Amino acid sequence: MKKIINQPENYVNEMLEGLYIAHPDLITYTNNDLRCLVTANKKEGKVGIATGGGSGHLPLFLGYVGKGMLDGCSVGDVFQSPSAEQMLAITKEIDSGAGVLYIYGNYNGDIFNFDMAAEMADFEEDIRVESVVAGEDVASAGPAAPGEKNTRRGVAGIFFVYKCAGAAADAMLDLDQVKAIAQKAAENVRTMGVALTPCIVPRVGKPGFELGEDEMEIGMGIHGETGIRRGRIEPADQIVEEMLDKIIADLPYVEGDEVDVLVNGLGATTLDEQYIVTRKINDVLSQKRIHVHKYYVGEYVTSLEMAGFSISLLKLDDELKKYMEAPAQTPFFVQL
Amino acid sequence: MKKIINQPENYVNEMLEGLYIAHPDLITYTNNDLRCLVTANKKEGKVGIATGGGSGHLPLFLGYVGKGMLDGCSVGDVFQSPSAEQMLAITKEIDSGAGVLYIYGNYNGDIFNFDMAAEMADFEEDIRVESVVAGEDVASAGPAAPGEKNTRRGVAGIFFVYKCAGAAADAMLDLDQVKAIAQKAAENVRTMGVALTPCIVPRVGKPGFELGEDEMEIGMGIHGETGIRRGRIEPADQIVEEMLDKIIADLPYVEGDEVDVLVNGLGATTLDEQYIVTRKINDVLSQKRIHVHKYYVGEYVTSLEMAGFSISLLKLDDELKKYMEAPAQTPFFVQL
Amino acid sequence: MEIVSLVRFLESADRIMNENREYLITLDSVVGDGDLGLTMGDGFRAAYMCVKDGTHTDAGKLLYDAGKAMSTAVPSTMGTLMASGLMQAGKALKGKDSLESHDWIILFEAYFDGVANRGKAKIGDKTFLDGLHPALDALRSAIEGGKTLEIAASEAARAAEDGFENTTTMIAVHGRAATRGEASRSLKDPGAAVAALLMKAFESSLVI
Amino acid sequence: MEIVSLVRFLESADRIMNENREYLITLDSVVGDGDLGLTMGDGFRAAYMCVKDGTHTDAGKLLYDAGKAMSTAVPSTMGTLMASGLMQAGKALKGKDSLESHDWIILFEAYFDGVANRGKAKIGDKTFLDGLHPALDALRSAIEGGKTLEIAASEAARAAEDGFENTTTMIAVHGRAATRGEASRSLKDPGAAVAALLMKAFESSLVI
Ligand SMILES: Nc1ncnc2c1ncn2[C@@H]1O[C@H](COP(=O)(O)OP(=O)(O)O)[C@@H](O)[C@H]1O
Ligand SMILES: Nc1ncnc2c1ncn2[C@@H]1O[C@H](COP(=O)(O)OP(=O)(O)O)[C@@H](O)[C@H]1O
Ligand SMILES: [Mg+2]
Ligand SMILES: [Mg+2]
Ligand SMILES: [Mg+2]
Ligand SMILES: [Mg+2]
Repeated sequence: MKKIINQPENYVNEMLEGLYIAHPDLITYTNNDLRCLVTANKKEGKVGIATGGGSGHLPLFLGYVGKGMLDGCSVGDVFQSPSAEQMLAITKEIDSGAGVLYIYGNYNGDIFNFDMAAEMADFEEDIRVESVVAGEDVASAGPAAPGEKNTRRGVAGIFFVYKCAGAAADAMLDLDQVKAIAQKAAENVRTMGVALTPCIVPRVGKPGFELGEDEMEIGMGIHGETGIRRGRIEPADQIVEEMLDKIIADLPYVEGDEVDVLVNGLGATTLDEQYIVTRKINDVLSQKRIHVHKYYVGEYVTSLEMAGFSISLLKLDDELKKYMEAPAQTPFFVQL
Repeated sequence: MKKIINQPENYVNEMLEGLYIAHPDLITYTNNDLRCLVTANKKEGKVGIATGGGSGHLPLFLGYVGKGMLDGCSVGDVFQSPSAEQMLAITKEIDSGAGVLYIYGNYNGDIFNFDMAAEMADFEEDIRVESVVAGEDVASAGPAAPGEKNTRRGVAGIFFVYKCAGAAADAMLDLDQVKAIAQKAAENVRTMGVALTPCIVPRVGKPGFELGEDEMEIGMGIHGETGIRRGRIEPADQIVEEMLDKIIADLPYVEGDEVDVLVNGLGATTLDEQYIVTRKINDVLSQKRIHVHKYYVGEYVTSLEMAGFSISLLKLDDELKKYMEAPAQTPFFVQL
Repeated sequence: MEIVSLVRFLESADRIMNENREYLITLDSVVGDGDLGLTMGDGFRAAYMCVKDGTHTDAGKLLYDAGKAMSTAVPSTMGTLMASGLMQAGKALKGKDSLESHDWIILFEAYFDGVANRGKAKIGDKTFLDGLHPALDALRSAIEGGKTLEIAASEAARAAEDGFENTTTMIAVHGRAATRGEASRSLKDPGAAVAALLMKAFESSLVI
Repeated sequence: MEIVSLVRFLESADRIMNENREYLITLDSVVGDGDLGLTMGDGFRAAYMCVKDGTHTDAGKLLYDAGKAMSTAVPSTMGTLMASGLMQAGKALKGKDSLESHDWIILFEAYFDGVANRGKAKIGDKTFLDGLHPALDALRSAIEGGKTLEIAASEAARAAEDGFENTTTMIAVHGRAATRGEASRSLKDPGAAVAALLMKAFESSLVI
């Protein structure tokens, strides 16, 4: 394991200490607990937005706390959920009477804890909490049948949900309205990823799986969950075509649609490669007459030092577009 | 070689195509040559600032072209200088009568070509050009004796030079003044890096050197140039101490100084690790009573998918501080 | 019965889970990520630590607080589910300062509901519930049939063990094991093993 | 002499550099990154292509343009240095529409200065200059001693070859080879090999 770390047990807390040192103007913590991260710029009367999840995905989750996006984030160990109590502490801190919206990924540990926190917030603190769960990885499961639970994993597309909900809250919409916008964003985003190498959880010290010297896995999840297929690594254009085929057919995105596109590096993949991918996405979408409103390219949701990338599409309407365009300032995302 | 690419020969141009697709509001190109990148927001009457160098270091160099920083960047093949003619084309495009400042790293190919471009700009176009060469890697050579040429490599610290010079030009200072500020920034910055893994130039297809499974190289350059020492990988805190010792003693930075700090990931090293490093830097600098004005943490200058990081310190005075704090908006760096 | 019997129950759960750390790790290593021994050991330790000083006077509050302590200590899948069970049991027994035999039925029914509500699993999904459910039936019919609490607990523990063994007839549809589909059938469910240990802890807490 | 002799010189340089691609690659692979055969082959090809149509009437402009073409084609260390040499030679011969023997001295002196100004290397630094410098001396003294241009060129070519061989007495202080310090001494300098090839090209361009 080649990492610049000290004791693996201290990995998350030392990372957090560094984060507070670097961004004192934007973030702080509550409850005397480094893992209860909240905005340093609380806006009174606004709906609070909280997220949370395991570490190892920076800039996700905590990196989107700041102005115009999220208000709080509970931080777990690497790839492990934070606790309901930590979520509750944040909920109390960021509520200013308008209620709190939880936005998080579709993972059991997170769901159980956020549900518990929501119950405690209601039961113990009389804070109204609503939740929106992002689950948009088309490789992780089929679409949910009507009335059935969505079993898809939430991955990089959650960035779009944060952005839209954050801007809506910032515009002082009420909890139901903010939730409706988050829900709309979540329903209109689809993602798929590809992994080239595994990553190593510091306390484990060895890769969770192996990939052959010339192998890739299309559809792999950000904790190494099994994807759609393994095969020899292919040219970038071919990989992008396969991924976009699946993504586009799923919603489906159709001729005349307008989308925002997120090209997301998983950790070790260079920006060069991400732009090579961007170029091909633009080709494919132009051919299908799907209009791109804006590209976001870079590391938005990583899986430690995994090599690979994901593509997310968000179908826009005027409302989502307005919220996507709104300014934001967080440690990892600044938009004028 | 595990990369998301097409033909290695097309690596740089396809990357550039993607870049123009993603950032049409900020950058464009001149001379009908993708590799002659210029700002899409030319500001009349302002001193133009150009940089350039080999590809493979994104966000360096081109990522800092935009508002409040650079005006143009010529782009070479991976780890290869662009040509003097490309630099000249950019010089012509970004000059608006106030002259042009070249800021680039201390590498022979770049020096030769920028010097030639400067001569051609003068000889053929009557454009006044001045140059500032960044060379601040304390591991690459000893300090230059008075009157001697600086033989140190320029690495991540050039970001500070860009930022200060860009803000000075944006404030409509004249060429000599902008050059003086760039020079002052260059003289007050020191950098050192450490590498954990090699990287692969796409057209070469295999690593330029090897590092053992538990080895690191302190002081290695961003093209794999030999560093100060190789050894077993150590805890983050120990690595940071060794690097800071060398950096601090070199300028030297002393008690009471105020600095900006850049913690720069070389490609595959996670943000988590970069923040673990930030925490330790803060410890050491606090002990030495060197005051940190601001931390910049992330990938600012990479070496393809190399694992490792570098630390840069910029000693501030009121003037540099003012320019560091000025707003900027480029594809890879936004500051409000 | 005094509510100290609840403290003894949690003490016994702490001891038994920690005696079975390796056993649970081994089970979870086959189908999951192998952390179950650690999370159950640490989780029930935290639950017991929270109540061991004996200052609780409300049975419901005792269980609720124990659950919260567990959820804070081990926010993993089973950690949160067990915490939800305890907290729900706490809500059901709120206000009581002593326990009848029948209250143990209420306790485990609520525990079951807490886990089921939180995890949305159904009987037959190859989870903890498939260990607890037969135990609950056994407990209920033994007590309603007039047997002593000791005998009822012992029958419940045996039923939980049987339920655990019986998970090899089921396909996992939740958590990591679910990714294996049909191949998960032959494997025993680690969560159901926790149910068996929990009922064993109940049984042994009555034998002083 | 007509200025077409300059076209012939560049044609000959193009041919000889390309004939020696592998030779230069091999030399540069030992001390550098092995690209020298490619850059010199492509660079002198570009220089020649730029002037081969014979439309240039000004010797200086011809050399300057050839240098620019080279610098655009191969912006590597040696590519830019050779371009600088040609461009400096162009400046020195600006306005001439024919060449005396003495103009070849001016040409190579300027070429030397162009490379030296650009690269800031000194004699003895184990570079291209250590191949060109003795050739320049030989050329100058042969022409000033009244020998024919053909003989002078041939003596210059021999001197360049000797200069190249002689680089094994020097320690590299520029470029990639410099990182080897004392260990660089026993190796022949690839840039000096280019000087030898360049003078050989000059020699053979006179023998039609
Ligand atoms: N939705 C659910 N409802 C009830 N029990 C569940 C559910 N999902 C998983 N389990 C139980 O949790 C056990 C695994 O727990 P744990 O090791 O904590 O999971 P992980 O380490 O994968 O987060 C499974 O054996 C199963 O019995
Ligand atoms: N400053 C300099 N002045 C003159 N010649 C130089 C200088 N630096 C390097 N050279 C010559 O360049 C040769 C290497 O050229 P090249 O292969 O193009 O370099 P690289 O591939 O390292 O950029 C050396 O053998 C040396 O003769
Ligand atoms: Mg990375
Ligand atoms: Mg990277
Ligand atoms: Mg487990
Ligand atoms: Mg070379």
